[in-house]
Parts: sequence; structure tokens; C-alpha cells
Amino acid sequence: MSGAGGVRVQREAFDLGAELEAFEAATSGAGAMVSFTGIVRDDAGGRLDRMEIEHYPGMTERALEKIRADAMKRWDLAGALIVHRHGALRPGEWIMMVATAARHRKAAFAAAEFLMDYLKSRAPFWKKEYTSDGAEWVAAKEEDEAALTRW
Amino acid sequence: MSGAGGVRVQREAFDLGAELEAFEAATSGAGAMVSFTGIVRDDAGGRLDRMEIEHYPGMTERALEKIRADAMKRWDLAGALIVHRHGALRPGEWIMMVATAARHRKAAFAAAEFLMDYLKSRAPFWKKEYTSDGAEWVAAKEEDEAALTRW
Amino acid sequence: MIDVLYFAWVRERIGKPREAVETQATTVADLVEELKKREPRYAAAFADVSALRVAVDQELADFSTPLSGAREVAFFPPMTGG
Amino acid sequence: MIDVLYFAWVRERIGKPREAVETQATTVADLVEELKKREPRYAAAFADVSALRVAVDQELADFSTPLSGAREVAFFPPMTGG
Repeated sequence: MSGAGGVRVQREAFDLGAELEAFEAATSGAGAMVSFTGIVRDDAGGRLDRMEIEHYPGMTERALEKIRADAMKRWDLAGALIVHRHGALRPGEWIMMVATAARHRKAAFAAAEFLMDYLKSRAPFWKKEYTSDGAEWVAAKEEDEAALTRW
Repeated sequence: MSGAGGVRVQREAFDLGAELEAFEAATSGAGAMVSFTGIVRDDAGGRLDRMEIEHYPGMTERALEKIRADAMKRWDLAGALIVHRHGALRPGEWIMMVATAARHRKAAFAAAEFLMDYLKSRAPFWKKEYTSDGAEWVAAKEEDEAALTRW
Repeated sequence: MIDVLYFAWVRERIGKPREAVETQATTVADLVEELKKREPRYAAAFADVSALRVAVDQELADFSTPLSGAREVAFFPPMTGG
Repeated sequence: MIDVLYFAWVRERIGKPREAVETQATTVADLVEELKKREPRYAAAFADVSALRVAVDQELADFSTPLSGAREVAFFPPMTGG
């Protein structure tokens, strides 16, 4: 594996601060670190009970490894980390995070946006929202598919 | 003050994880959080003893407030945080951080890059590197000035 | 013998997460046609394949992808990660 | 009476962080000319004003900025935050 970081798919919550500390400690020569964290948002006006995230064990890890490897190839990174949860999550909980480290901020920002764009529509996760009205699968957004064309 | 976060200039180290937890807790409705952290990089091949950061007390806070307010006006953000250290820092130490939170990732990423671009050349900080060969002021980069033209 | 996997609402409509399918289908599209003939719930799940995505041996594929040697085919809606 | 502040290598060259200056200068450029006449170290610090930035009352300004009512003027090299 090249560079610091890696990919993890897990049911448990993660400690963002500890993840970033460990990631940064494993990079060398990086002057810039960018992180993105996705949070369960209640778009149902306080009625969201939970979000359940289903994934495709085996393929998920392969897809994340590929997305990470593509980013490492494309930019001169000291490392890239992807952590994505599955299972039931409550509003306000952190769903996933990515972190990138590079000598300069430009590469770190671009790589983090690239990871997120590909995670959104090329990693086999599906979200279902449970509200007091029932349950509904979250639909993919056209703009997320369109975001890939810029890379 | 609008939104979560704010600006802080301090000599002490900051706890990135604690900062991000507190920032996120103060935002509401944000689905996306982006952070950038700048790290003291040893470009002198292991000879860097420390970096000393000088600033302009009074003007620094005003400049950071203005940069933050400009970002809050330009994007629909749930919050923006800037923490910048001054004084002596060792290689590997965190110099500064910004964090942005928004409903969607696009605004959070753009605003974080905007904050960084303006911090680089519009906030009154100056860096001096102390190596075994002596001390030298870090020169501003033309590319940092050029980066502002995209906004 | 191919392991066929279903995720998200495809799994819910078909009523199971996976099954082993005895098939001579040469492409994903052929396999879909065979499955649709099984029972109405399959026909319902595969009614609009433009709303579906497919992976062959855990790699994203197309409905025209050949199945020669494939061990695992998965059907699911567009992904919503991140 | 204007408080004049110096930062980074400007401070080092002039040898002090700040001083109160009695002046009739109407613009920043006029103030610079007055300072340059004081001593060689001022002339050296202000030799190439294109390498300098200026703030009037803690707002970034130009060398052509008027000083009417200004209480604080600061000279420094291009900033290197972040």
C-alpha cells in the first residue's frame, strides 16, 4: 500500500480526532491535511429516527481501495484515508470521513473532493431513512453523477 | 455573529479533534464538514529547529473576522472556524486550522479553500524558519497571490 | 451456477439477499430475462433496468457484460455513499 | 502623532517594533519619504517599497492612501499566513 491511511468499512462509530492524529502521524513531509466528514442530517423536520446504511461486503472494500489508489496516482499525496460506517445511525452521527495529506494544500483539497465525488456514486452503499411516517430509500442525485465528469 | 465557529489567534497548541467536535456540535442541519490543517514542514532536510510566527495583534483578528464573514456571505454555511497559532512551533506541529460546515459538501469545500487562500496572503502573519544554518523569513509565494483571482 | 445478490429495494422486492442460480445466460441482460420469467416479484424488480446497476464479480458492469466464468452477479439501485 | 509599526524583516532592519512619529505627511508615500531621511537603516528598509505592504488603522492600504485622521500605520513584507 502506498502512503499513509487506507480504507475501512465498519459498523462502529469512529473518533474523528484520533483518526486525524494517527493519520497525520503516519504521513511524512505533508504540510497540508484536509478532512471531510459526512453527518446524518434530518431533512424530515425532526421526524428522522435513524438512517440505515446497507453495503456490499467485499465489493465495498475493493471499490474504496480503487478510489483511494486512483487519488494517490493522480496527485502527489503523502496519504489518503477513507472510513465509512454501515448499519443504523442517528441524526447528528458521523457517517464517514476522508482525509488527505500532501505537501501543498491544492493537492490535498482536490484529492479530498475527488474521493468524495467517487464515494457518492461509485461505492456500493445504500441509505434508508426511517421517520415517524415510514421508511424510504434515499435516491441518488443526478448532480452527484454529474460531479464525476470534472475529473 | 452568524453561524457556528468564529476566529481565534493563540500561542497554545489546539486539539484538532476537540475543535471539530465542538464546532460540529454548534452547527445545526449541516450534513458536511470540511477541515484544513497546516503542519510545520521541514523543507530543510531535517535541519529545521523551529518556525516562529509573528503577527499583528488587533489587525490579525480583524482580518480573520473579515475573511470569515466574506465566506459566510458567499456560501450558505452553518458555520466557519479559524484557529491560527503564533509563536515558536516545531516540525510536525499544527500551525492552524479552518473548518466549514454546510448542508452540502460543495459549499463546505469551496468555503474552506476560500478561507485558506485569503489566510495565506491577506492575514498579517509572518514566518521565520530557524535551521542549523541560521534564520530566514519565509517568502510569500506568487502562486498564493494568484490563487485569489479565482474568487 | 452463479451467485446472484440483491441490495436495497431490489433485495426488498425480490424478498431475499442472495440465491444460487442455475443458468446458461451469456450476458447480464440474458440473466435478467431468465429471472423476470420466474415470478411476478422478479418481473417487478427488473421492470425498469435503467433504474438498476449491476456488478459482475464485484466490479461495476453493464447489462451487456458477458457472464463467461462469472461467479457472482449483483443487482442494486444507484449507489448513495458518502 | 501617528503610531508607526514594523513587522518581520522590516522590524529587524529598523531595529524596533513601533514608534510614535510626529509628521505632517498627507499620504503613506509622504510618510515613507520622511522616514527614509531619518537614518540609513530606514532608507534600507524602505529601499524597495514594492516588496512592502502597508496597513492604515489595521486595514490593508496603498502607498497612495491619505493619512488624514490615521492613528496607526504599519509596514511589513507580504503576509505568509496559513
